[in-house]
Amino acid sequence: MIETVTRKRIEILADTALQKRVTSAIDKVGITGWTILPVSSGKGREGPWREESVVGTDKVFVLTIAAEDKAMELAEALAPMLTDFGFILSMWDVQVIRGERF
Amino acid sequence: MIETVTRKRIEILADTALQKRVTSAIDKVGITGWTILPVSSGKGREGPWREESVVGTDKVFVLTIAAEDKAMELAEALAPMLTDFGFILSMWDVQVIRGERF
Amino acid sequence: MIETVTRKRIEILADTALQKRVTSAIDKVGITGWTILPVSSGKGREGPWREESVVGTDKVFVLTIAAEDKAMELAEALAPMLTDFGFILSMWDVQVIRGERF
Amino acid sequence: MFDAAIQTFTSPVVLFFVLGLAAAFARSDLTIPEPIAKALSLYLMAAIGIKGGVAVAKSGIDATVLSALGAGIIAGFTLPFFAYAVLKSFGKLDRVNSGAVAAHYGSISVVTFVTAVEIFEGQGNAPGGYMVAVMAAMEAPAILSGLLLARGMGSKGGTQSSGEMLHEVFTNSSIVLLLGAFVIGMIGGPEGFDPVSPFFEAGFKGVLCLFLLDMGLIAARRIMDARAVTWRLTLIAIFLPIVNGAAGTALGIAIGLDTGSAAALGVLCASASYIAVPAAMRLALPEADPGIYLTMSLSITFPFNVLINIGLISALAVMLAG
Amino acid sequence: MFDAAIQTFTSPVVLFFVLGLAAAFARSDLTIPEPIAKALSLYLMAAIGIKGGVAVAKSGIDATVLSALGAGIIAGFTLPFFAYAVLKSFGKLDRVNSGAVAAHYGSISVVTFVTAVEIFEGQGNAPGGYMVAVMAAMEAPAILSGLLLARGMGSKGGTQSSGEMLHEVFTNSSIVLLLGAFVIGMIGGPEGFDPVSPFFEAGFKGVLCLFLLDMGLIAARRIMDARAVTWRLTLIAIFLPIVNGAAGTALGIAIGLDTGSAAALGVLCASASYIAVPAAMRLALPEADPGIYLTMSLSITFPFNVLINIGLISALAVMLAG
Amino acid sequence: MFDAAIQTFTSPVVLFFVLGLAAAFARSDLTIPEPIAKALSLYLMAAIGIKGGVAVAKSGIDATVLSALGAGIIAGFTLPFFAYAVLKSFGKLDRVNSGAVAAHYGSISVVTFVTAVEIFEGQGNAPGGYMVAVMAAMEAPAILSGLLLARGMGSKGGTQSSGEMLHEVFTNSSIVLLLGAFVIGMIGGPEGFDPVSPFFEAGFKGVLCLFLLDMGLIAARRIMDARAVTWRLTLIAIFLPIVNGAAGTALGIAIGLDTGSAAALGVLCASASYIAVPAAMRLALPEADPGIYLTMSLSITFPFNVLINIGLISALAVMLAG
Ligand SMILES: Nc1ncnc2c1ncn2[C@@H]1O[C@H](COP(=O)(O)O)[C@@H](O)[C@H]1O
Ligand SMILES: Nc1ncnc2c1ncn2[C@@H]1O[C@H](COP(=O)(O)O)[C@@H](O)[C@H]1O
Ligand SMILES: Nc1ncnc2c1ncn2[C@@H]1O[C@H](COP(=O)(O)O)[C@@H](O)[C@H]1O
Ligand code: NA
Ligand code: NA
Ligand code: NA
Repeated sequence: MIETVTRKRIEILADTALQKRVTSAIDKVGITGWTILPVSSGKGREGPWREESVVGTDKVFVLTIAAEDKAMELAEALAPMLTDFGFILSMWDVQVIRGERF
Repeated sequence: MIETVTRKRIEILADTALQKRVTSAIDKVGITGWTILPVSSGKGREGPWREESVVGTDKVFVLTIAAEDKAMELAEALAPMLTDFGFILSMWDVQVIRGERF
Repeated sequence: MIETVTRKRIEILADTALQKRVTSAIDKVGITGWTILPVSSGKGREGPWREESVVGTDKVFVLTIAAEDKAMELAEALAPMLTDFGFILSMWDVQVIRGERF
Repeated sequence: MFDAAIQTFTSPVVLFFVLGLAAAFARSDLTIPEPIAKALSLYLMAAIGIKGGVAVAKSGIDATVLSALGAGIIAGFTLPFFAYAVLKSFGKLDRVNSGAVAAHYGSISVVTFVTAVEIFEGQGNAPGGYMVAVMAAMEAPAILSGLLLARGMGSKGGTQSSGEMLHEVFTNSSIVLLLGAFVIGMIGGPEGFDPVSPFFEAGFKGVLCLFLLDMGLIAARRIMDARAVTWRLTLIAIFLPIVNGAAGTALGIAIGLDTGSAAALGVLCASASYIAVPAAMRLALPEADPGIYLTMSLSITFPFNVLINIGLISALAVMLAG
Repeated sequence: MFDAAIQTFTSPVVLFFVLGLAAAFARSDLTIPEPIAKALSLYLMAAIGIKGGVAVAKSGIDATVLSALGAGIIAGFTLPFFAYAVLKSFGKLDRVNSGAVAAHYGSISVVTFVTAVEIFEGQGNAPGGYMVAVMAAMEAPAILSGLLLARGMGSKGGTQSSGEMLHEVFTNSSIVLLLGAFVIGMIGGPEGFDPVSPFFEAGFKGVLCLFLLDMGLIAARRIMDARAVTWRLTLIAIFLPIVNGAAGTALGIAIGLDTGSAAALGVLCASASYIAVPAAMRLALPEADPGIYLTMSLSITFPFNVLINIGLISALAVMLAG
Repeated sequence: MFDAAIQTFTSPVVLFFVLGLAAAFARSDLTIPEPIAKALSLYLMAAIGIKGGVAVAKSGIDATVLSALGAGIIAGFTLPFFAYAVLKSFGKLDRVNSGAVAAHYGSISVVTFVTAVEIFEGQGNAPGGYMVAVMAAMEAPAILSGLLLARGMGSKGGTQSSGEMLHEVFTNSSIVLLLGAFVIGMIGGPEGFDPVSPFFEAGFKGVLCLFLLDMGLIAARRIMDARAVTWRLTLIAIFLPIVNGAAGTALGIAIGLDTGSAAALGVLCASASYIAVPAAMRLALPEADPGIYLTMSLSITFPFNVLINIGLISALAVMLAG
C-alpha cells in the first residue's frame, strides 16, 4: 500500500492587495510552495464585502502545506497581520503522498 | 509560542441561486462570518454540471468557521436543504489563531 | 441530534489540461462525485505559475469525498500522476451528513 | 419556404450556433469563459432594451402596441394550461414537473426572439420595436400559471412566499437590465441613442454570433449528459413550439399586427424560457427536476426553434398576411 | 443651469448610472461579472490615454499645457490640507483617518472625469486633450500629502518604506495603462490611431455606460451596508466637492484655460479617488478604516459629482469665462 | 529596411506589446483578467477565420492556394527535423526535450501571423486570405514529427494513444474556432459577412492591441521567472526564426506566391507555437520540461519575431520578389 505522511495544511484569507506579504512570509519560513484560490464574497464583523477589484476590495485564499514546525513558524510570522489587516488563518492535519516535497 | 484554539470548519456546496438561504442560516445561528468561493464544475448522482450562470446552473462553496456547538446547530438547520436541493456539507476540526473572533 | 459519519476528503491540484485524467480515475474507483474549484496562481519547486489559459498553464483543484477504502484506492491510482505531472494530493477526515451519498 | 430555410442557414448567427453544436458533439474543449458568457447576455439585454425603447420613443404608444401587449400577456397566462395538459397526459409527467415545464413554455426565450428578429429583418419584415416590450411582459405571467398548476389551486405556498417569488422574478438581472435599458432608450430617444449606437448597434450581430456559439455548446453538452428526458418529452418539446408558434402568429395577424410583428409574437409563444423561469422554479418548486425542464427547453426546443421553426413561422406569417 | 441638468439626465451614460443605483436599491441580483468590470476599466484607461496622447501629438506641448499641469500638481498637494482640517474639526475623525480621507479628496476619479468630458462635449465645450495628462499628474501628489498628515511630519514610516509605496503607486495598473497608452498615442499620432479608432473611440461611450452601471451598483450596495459614516462625514463628502470644484474651476480660468478645460480642472479637484488611493492607503495606513474612505468617496461624492456637481461646475465655468 | 523598422515601432499593435513587456519588467501589477485574455484569443480566432473564409469565398480555390497549402504542410513536417538537430547538438538538450521544442518551432503562432499581416497590410503587401487556411494546416504536422523524434521511431506510445492525441489536437478550441469560422466565412461569403463585419473587422485591431499587451506581460513575466533556459537555447530561439523565416519566404517566392503571401509563409515558418503545441506536449510528452519550451517560444522567439524578424522577413520578401 501507498505511504502517506502527516503535514499541516494552512489556509489564509487575505486582501488581494496584500497577498504578497503572505507569500513572502511563506517563502521566508522556507516552505516549498503555495497555491492561491479566488474568493468571491464574504461577511465578517466589519460587514459584507464583494470581490470588486476596481475598488480593490477583493480577497484571496492562500493555501500552503508544510511540516508542523514550519507551519507553526509561519503562523507566528503571520499573527501580526491577522490583527492589523483582519486576515483569517486556519490549519489542520492532512495526509499527503510524496511527503518529501513538503 | 502562539496560542491556537480548535474550531469547526464547515463547507457547504450550494446552488448560487440559493446561496442566500445558506448564509441567512449562518447569520441566524449567530456565527460571525462566512466566505464564498467560486466552483467551476462537478459531477454527482444527478450527472455532471458546469458553471453556466446564463442558465443558472452555477454553484458556490460557502465556508464558515465556528465553535462546535454553533456548527452543529448550523448543520441541523441546513439538513433539510441538503435533502431538498442536493447541497453537500462537510466539516472538520481546525486550529485558528485569535479564536475569540469565531 | 443530527447524525454525521466520517469520510475522507481528498483534494488534488492538477493541470487543467489533465483534469480529465483525475476525474476519470475518481469515476473508475466508483466514487459518486467530484467538484472542481478554480485556482489562480502558485509557486512550487519548479517556480511560480499564473493562471494563463492562453498558454495552458492553468490549474484546478479537484475535490472529492469518499469512504476511506475508496479514498485509499484513489490515492493509489493517482500516485503515478503525482510524480509524472507534479500534481499535489492531500486528504483528511471530515464529518458529513447523509453519508449514504458518499 | 425553401428560400427561408436557405436564408436561415447562411446567416452567420445561425451558423455559429451550428458550430457550437458541432464542436460540443465532437467533444472539443471549446468553451466561452463563464464571465464572458454572462457579459454577452447582459450586453444583449441592454442592447435589445435600448433599441426597443428608442423605437417606441419614435413611434409612440398606440392601440396596436397596447393590443400586442394584451395579447402577449394573455398568451403567457393561458399557454401553460395547454402545455400542462399535454405534459401530464401524453408526457406522463407528475403534477409538479408538468407545472414546472408548462411555465417554461408559456414564458419566452430572449435569444430565440433576437435571432428571429435578425432573420425577419433580413427578409424585409422587421417587427415593431414595441415587440421588445411585449417580450418583457411575457416573462412573468407564465410563472404564475405554472405554479398554480404545479401546486393545485389554493394549496399551501411551498418553501417560499409569493412575495419573495415575485420580487425574485422582477429583480432578476435580465429583466432589470432589459426594462431599464428600455426606459433609458425611451428617455434618451434617437438623439440620446446616437453616441452609444456604435457600441450597442454595430456590435450587436457579432455579439449575438458568439452568444449563440456558446448556446450551441451548452445545448449540445446538456443533451449528451441527459438522462431524464424520454422520447415522449422529446416529441412534446417539438410539438409545443409548432402549435404555440402557429397560434401566436395567427393571433398576431388577427389583432392587426404587421407581418413581422405577428411572426415575432409567434416566436415568443413558440419559445421556451431557459433563463428567468428555471431560476424561479428552482426557488419555488425545488421538487421539480431541472434535468427535465432545462433539457427540454434548452437542448430540444431552442435548437428546433432557431434552426427550423423560425423559418416555418415566418412562412406562415407571410401566408396569413398575404 | 436648468438646461445643463436636463442634459445630464438624458445622457445615456448618466442614465445607466442611475439604473445601477436603482437596481441595487431594489435588491436586484444584477451584477457585472468581476473580470468584465476590471476589463471595462482597463479599456477606459487605455482609450482615455490613447485619445489624450493623440490630442497632444496634434496640438503640441505649449505654455497652456504646462501651466495646467503645474496647477494640477499644486492642487493635488494642497487640497488634502484643507480636507484634513475639515475632517478633523467638523468631521471628528482621528488623525490617521483624516489623513487617509484627505488623500482621496486631493486625488482624482478617472470615471468622474470621463463622464464630465462626455457631458462637456455634448455642450460644445470639449476640454483639451492635455487634461488627460493633468489628470495622470494629479493621481500621486495627494497620496504624499495625506501620508504626511496622517503620520505627522517626520514620524516613522509605518509598516512600509516610502520607496515601496511610491513603486506601488507608479506601477499601479491603472496608471501604467493610462500613461502607457498616452505615450503610444503621442508616438503613433493621428495616423497611428486611425486603424484602432473604431475600437477605442466608437466603443467608448457604450463601454462607459456599462461601467457606470456597475459603479452605480457598487456605490449603492456599499451605502446600504455602510456603518462607519456619520451625518457629519456625509455632509463633508458633499461640501468638499462643491468647494474644491469651484476653486479648481476658478484656478483654471485664472491661468487662462478655455471653458471646457477649466471646468475639467474643476471636476478633477472635486472628484475623489476610489481606485489608486484606497490601494495605497491599505498598504501604507492599514490602521485607517476602508469603510470610511471608500463609502465617502465612492458612495457619496461620486454620485453627487456625476448627478449634480458636474452640471454646477459647467455652469460656473461658463459664467466665469463669459 | 530602416523604414520597415520605423513602421513596426509606430504601429499601435507593436507599441502595446512593448508596453506589456515594460510594465512586467517594472513589476507593475497590470494584468488582463484571465477570462478576458481567453475571450480576446477566441475573438481573434473567430475573426481571422471568418475573414479568411470570406476571402477564399471571393477568390476561389486555385493552384496557388493548393501549392501554398502543400508548401505549408511540408514545412510543418520537415522543420522539426532541422530544429531537433540543432537543439540536440548545439543546444545540448536530451532527446525528449529536443523533440518537444522542435514540435513548437515546426508549428505556428497565430498572433505572430496576425501581427505580421497587420504590418504587411500597412506596407501595401496584404497576404492572400487563403494564408489563414495555410496557417491552420500547419498547426498539426509538426506535432507528429516532434513526437516521432522525441520517442524514437517505432517506440511505444508513452502514456497516451495516438488516437487520443490527434483528437486532442483537432478538437483544440483554437483550431475548432479558427476552422469553424473559416467555413462560416466561406458559406456566408461577403454578403453574409456584412452584418457582422463591424464586430469582427472594425474591432479587430483594437482587440489585437489588448491581446498583445497581455502577451507582452506574459512573455516578460515568464522570462523573469525562467531558470531552465541556457544561453545556448536563447541563441537557438533567435537563430531558428531567422533561418526558418528566410527559408519559408524563399519557398513562398519559389512556388509563385505574391510578396505578401510569401512573407506570410516566412512568418509562419519563423514563428513557434505557444498555444496548441504546449497543450499537446503536456499530454503526450509529460517528461519534457514546459519551462524550456514555453520560455523559448513565448519569451524569446515571439518578441524577437514581433519586434524584429517580421521586419526582416518583409524586407527579404520585397527583395526576392523584386
Ligand atoms: N467565521 C468566519 N468563517 C469564515 N469566514 C469568515 C469568518 N469571519 C470572517 N470571515 C471572513 O473574513 C473576512 C473579514 O472578517 P472581519 O475582519 O471579521 O470582517 C470576512 O469578510 C469573511 O470573508
Ligand atoms: N463525492 C463527492 N465529492 C465531491 N463532490 C461531490 C460528491 N458528490 C457530489 N458532489 C458535488 O455535488 C453536486 C451535486 O451532487 P448530486 O446531488 O449527487 O448530483 C455534484 O455535481 C458535485 O459537484
Ligand atoms: N507546499 C505547498 N503548498 C501548497 N501548494 C504547493 C506546495 N508546493 C507546491 N504547491 C503547488 O503545486 C504546484 C506545483 O508544484 P511543483 O511541482 O513543486 O512546482 C505549485 O506551483 C503550487 O501551486
Ligand atoms: Na413561449
Ligand atoms: Na480631487
Ligand atoms: Na514555425
